[in-house]
Amino acid sequence: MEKFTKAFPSKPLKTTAGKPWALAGVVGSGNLEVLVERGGRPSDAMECHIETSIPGYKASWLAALADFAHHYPAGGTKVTINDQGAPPVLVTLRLRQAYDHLVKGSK
Amino acid sequence: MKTQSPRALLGKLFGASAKGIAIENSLLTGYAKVGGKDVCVIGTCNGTYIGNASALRLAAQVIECIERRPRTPIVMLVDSAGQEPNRADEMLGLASYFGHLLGCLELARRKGHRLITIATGKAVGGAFLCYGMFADRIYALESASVGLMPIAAMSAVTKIPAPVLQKLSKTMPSLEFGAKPFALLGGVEEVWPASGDLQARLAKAIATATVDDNRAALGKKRGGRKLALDIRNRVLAQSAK
Amino acid sequence: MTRGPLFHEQTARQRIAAVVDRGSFDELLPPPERLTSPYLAQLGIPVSFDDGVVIGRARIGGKKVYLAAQVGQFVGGAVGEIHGAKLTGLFKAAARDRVPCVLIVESGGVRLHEGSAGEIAIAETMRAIFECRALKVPTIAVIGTDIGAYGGIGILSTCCDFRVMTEHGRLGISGPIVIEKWMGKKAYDSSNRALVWKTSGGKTKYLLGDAEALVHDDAGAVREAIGKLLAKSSPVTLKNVKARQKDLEKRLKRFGKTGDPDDVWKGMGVRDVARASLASGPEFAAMAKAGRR
Amino acid sequence: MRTAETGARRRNKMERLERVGRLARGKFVAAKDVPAVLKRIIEPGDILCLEGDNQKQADFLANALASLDKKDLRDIHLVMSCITLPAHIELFKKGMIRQVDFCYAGPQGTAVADLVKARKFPVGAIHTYNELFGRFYVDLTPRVALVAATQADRKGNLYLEANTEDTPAVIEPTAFSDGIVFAQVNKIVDRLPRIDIPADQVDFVVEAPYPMHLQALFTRDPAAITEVQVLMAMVALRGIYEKYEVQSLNHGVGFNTAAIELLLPTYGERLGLKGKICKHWVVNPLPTMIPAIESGWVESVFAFGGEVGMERYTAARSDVFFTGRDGGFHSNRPMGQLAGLYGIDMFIGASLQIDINGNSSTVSTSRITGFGGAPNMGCQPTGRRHPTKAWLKAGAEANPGPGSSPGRKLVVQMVETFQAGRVPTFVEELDAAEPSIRKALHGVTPVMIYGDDVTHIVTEEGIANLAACRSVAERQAAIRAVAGYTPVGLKRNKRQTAELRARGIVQLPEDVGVRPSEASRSLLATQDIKGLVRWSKGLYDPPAQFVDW
Repeated sequence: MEKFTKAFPSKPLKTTAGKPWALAGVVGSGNLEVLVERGGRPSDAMECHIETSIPGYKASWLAALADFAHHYPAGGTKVTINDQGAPPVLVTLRLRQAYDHLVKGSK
Repeated sequence: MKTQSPRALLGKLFGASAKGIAIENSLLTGYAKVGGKDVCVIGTCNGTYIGNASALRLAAQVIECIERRPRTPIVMLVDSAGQEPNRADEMLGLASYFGHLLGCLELARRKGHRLITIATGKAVGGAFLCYGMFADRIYALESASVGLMPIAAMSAVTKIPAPVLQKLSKTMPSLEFGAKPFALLGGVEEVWPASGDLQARLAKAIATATVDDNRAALGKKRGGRKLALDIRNRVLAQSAK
Repeated sequence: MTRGPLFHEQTARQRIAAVVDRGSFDELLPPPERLTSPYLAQLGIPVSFDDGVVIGRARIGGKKVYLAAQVGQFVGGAVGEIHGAKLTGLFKAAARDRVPCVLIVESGGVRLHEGSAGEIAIAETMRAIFECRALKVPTIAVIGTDIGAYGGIGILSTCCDFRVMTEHGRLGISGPIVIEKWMGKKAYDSSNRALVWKTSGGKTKYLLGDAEALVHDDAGAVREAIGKLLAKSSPVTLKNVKARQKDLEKRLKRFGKTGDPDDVWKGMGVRDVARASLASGPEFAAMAKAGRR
Repeated sequence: MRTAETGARRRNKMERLERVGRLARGKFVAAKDVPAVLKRIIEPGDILCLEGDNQKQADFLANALASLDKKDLRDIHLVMSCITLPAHIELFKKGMIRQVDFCYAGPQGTAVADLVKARKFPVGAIHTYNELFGRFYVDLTPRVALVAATQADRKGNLYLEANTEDTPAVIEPTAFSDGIVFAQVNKIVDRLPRIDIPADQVDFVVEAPYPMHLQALFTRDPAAITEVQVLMAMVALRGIYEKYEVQSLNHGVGFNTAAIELLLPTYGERLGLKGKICKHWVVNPLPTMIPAIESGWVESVFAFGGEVGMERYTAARSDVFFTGRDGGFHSNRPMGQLAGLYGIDMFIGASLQIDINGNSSTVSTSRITGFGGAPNMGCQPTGRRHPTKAWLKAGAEANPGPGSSPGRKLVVQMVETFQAGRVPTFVEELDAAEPSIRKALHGVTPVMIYGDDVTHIVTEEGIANLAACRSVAERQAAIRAVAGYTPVGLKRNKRQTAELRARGIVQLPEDVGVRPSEASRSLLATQDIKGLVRWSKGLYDPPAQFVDW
């Protein structure tokens, strides 16, 4: 297992409505779960905690998360990921799903 | 570990009254006396495997006891290596046969029969789950093989090296195999030394048994299963809001 | 020809969302509580915030229910200490509140990585299920995937009042690979998927009476079947267990000698086995019913 | 006139046949006598063709060959399209082979790599299919051809059933150059359903004790298609099929293209593309095409070979598939390759590795697989003259010079940026360029498709239009832009990517009207094999390993 934590600059989340947290994905081979919660500090950064079963891909992770934080206003969120070897595309996809649920409040 | 014949063991547990217990295809059924009072006995011996027919046989005995001998305690003896891995039995619904046996035992409990289990030999897997673990109180002989599976088998299935599991089991008794670690988890009320007076212990067990499931509390108290009770209580508390 | 997602392909959370009244699910011990398995963490295996089972309360057709869904992708949906304690607590809450409890099953049984703790948890949950049944609080197991209900969870599923299955669901104790190892490839070729499904699949279980409903592989159909069962219960009475004893004896006598599931199908009214194999769950049920007439 | 030498080859054939003598009754050889007959008809130094196709295998004859000793069989120049069976490998292990010329070794890729390391695999070259079939008429004409057919009649006429594949291409050059043609058949019958090879071209026939081995290669279980593959399929449909109005095409055998096939009757229908795209196919009878065929999308399909289980379905859909007078399915690999080379708007397929210049390969030091049909179809044939909409449109984008063709075939590589186990698909340099591999192949890097031939790369990140790039540097930037979070992708320059995107050379999913959140397996026309059987109205009989009902 490899663990790392990093905050990425991101515009603050737009709404305070919606859910306090949202989760997308499952922990399974080649897959991951992404938990996005409100109330991260500071409000202009997306705070990320990653735990992955495949070490050695930190650069890919950081780039994918930085891109997401750049494209979506996710400042003030805390993102926690349990990963079992998902490809980066799934990281982005699940992040996006969880983010949508959080913002729109849909389950 | 000395193995003793099923008859010898029955003698230790029930004295002369053990003759009322039939042993057929390593299945035990019948009636005996403990402390002068009647008990119904069902169980397995010789580490036999349990299939559909044997589950039905045990269930029939429980039903008969409910009908003919109201409120008679039922003593379950467990010495079985597991459910029989058999395609025909699976196809015909082995799980349902086991579920039925559990249903019969539940009915007995509701009708005032105390249910006491003694793990006498192998008490593993589905064979333990399908009747023995369903008792009000569960006891195990010190020599009994109680638990999910030995570390070597666990290692073979999970592909985790045995030494790793061995080391972890020092702090996590759940990974260890045997009556004592199982008791630390609360899965067994008390481990009985083979040398003691089993008849007296059994009589006391029957007299003191209650229907509440105390295993999670025991597991927490004994430190072998620290989370289960608290998690359960958290569910109960949150859902009450 | 576009249709909704198949039930067997949905995640546990998606299944719950699709089965309950829209937006009515209230999760208990939700992911932010981060109750993850210390066993898996010690072994260097990824953990999950729900430990492989999502539990909570919701409404189905306006009726209150307690609901759990196991996560098959996470360590095979297997039951560890936390997972099992969540289940026990849920059924106990159902009994306390007299609210029906639905378990969407997807589990191979005990989580080996946590040893005997999971085994005891399953036994405790069985006790809690029977607490519900004594109070006539309905308990329903839904089995709709190939991971299905195996090992201790196979047994546990049969402790519930009712089972709803799909053709994709499997119910048993020992899996095909274990049986093949034990009996040899000749007696059971675990790579023969058709035989595997005829041995443990929803269709055979439904014919034998071990599942009360055989529905489309679709959350809507599952929801409808649950809805119909919520008002019923199957109490553990002397009359009922005696009838069950008789039924199981008859089943063993009638089909115990044959290892061939086709004999069971034919014996239970299925005339055209090839066509029935290809039929959907409800079509299959209708064919068997017509054949028995 | 050197009349003395005229007919030497024919005399040599007669000598070989005489050596067989009573071991054959007319053309017919008993199974037990096959090894002895092979000893007598094959001479050291021969060019020997052992029929191993993409699918069907002359496995009984291969096993008989492999049972011989080196003293009976040596110094052989082996020519065969596919090295598929353990028996094929055995010939090399026994040191019987002087040289081998082949196309593909997928199932034995690891064994071939081991043989190369052990210097027991003397390769002439790894060929593309038509290249090898062409050389059968030039400098690799077989002296002896060991082939496989379904049935023979009493005269020795052969029936090839669904899997014609390479057989005519192997037999004709051999038979018309005084070579010996020896066929194994599943059954000898009085009357054939149809005659595919005339008895004139056949010297020996054996009824094999077991039916020939058929590789089930093209059955893709829809259950294994991922949502990422659905996303890529949606992007490809909108960004390429719809944009260029692709009428005629070949699909590779992967799950990516299977996803496209299964999206046609659903997503494609919703986009209003039915009747506008995907009418004519050069492709094996892929089970995943059944829903599109049943929905009326497909006008014709010509195939290289058959596919196990598709026999009844293809026979029943004779308006779409090529069938014989007997009603049964017909295929032909060289003709299919020819059609794929000149006759289609688009080739789309996958690869294991793509380098920074767009070259692709599936070869590595641990697995030498060679090529399938991809290179013939995945290339720009400058011999093409007939225009189509897609060809002209792609050609115009490529900005042709005064001395080049106005059109371009669409050659599309569709890959996820990572393979299973997080192995990156995009690399700076191909594993195939490893010196030891190049040395074994006489200095040639086994490239499946050259970057210059590729017009588009589709990944889950988007589409790179390589044909529209104006320089090597620009092409590299376009590739990096769709290479995601692989090391190749991480080196992209944000400003350059934005500029390429503005010019339409790089397109993200949203640029072609696809929202990634829409990508769902429920868009597929069916999610499992059973669904394909239902779509086929019970005419498709999937192989047993795919049946779970």
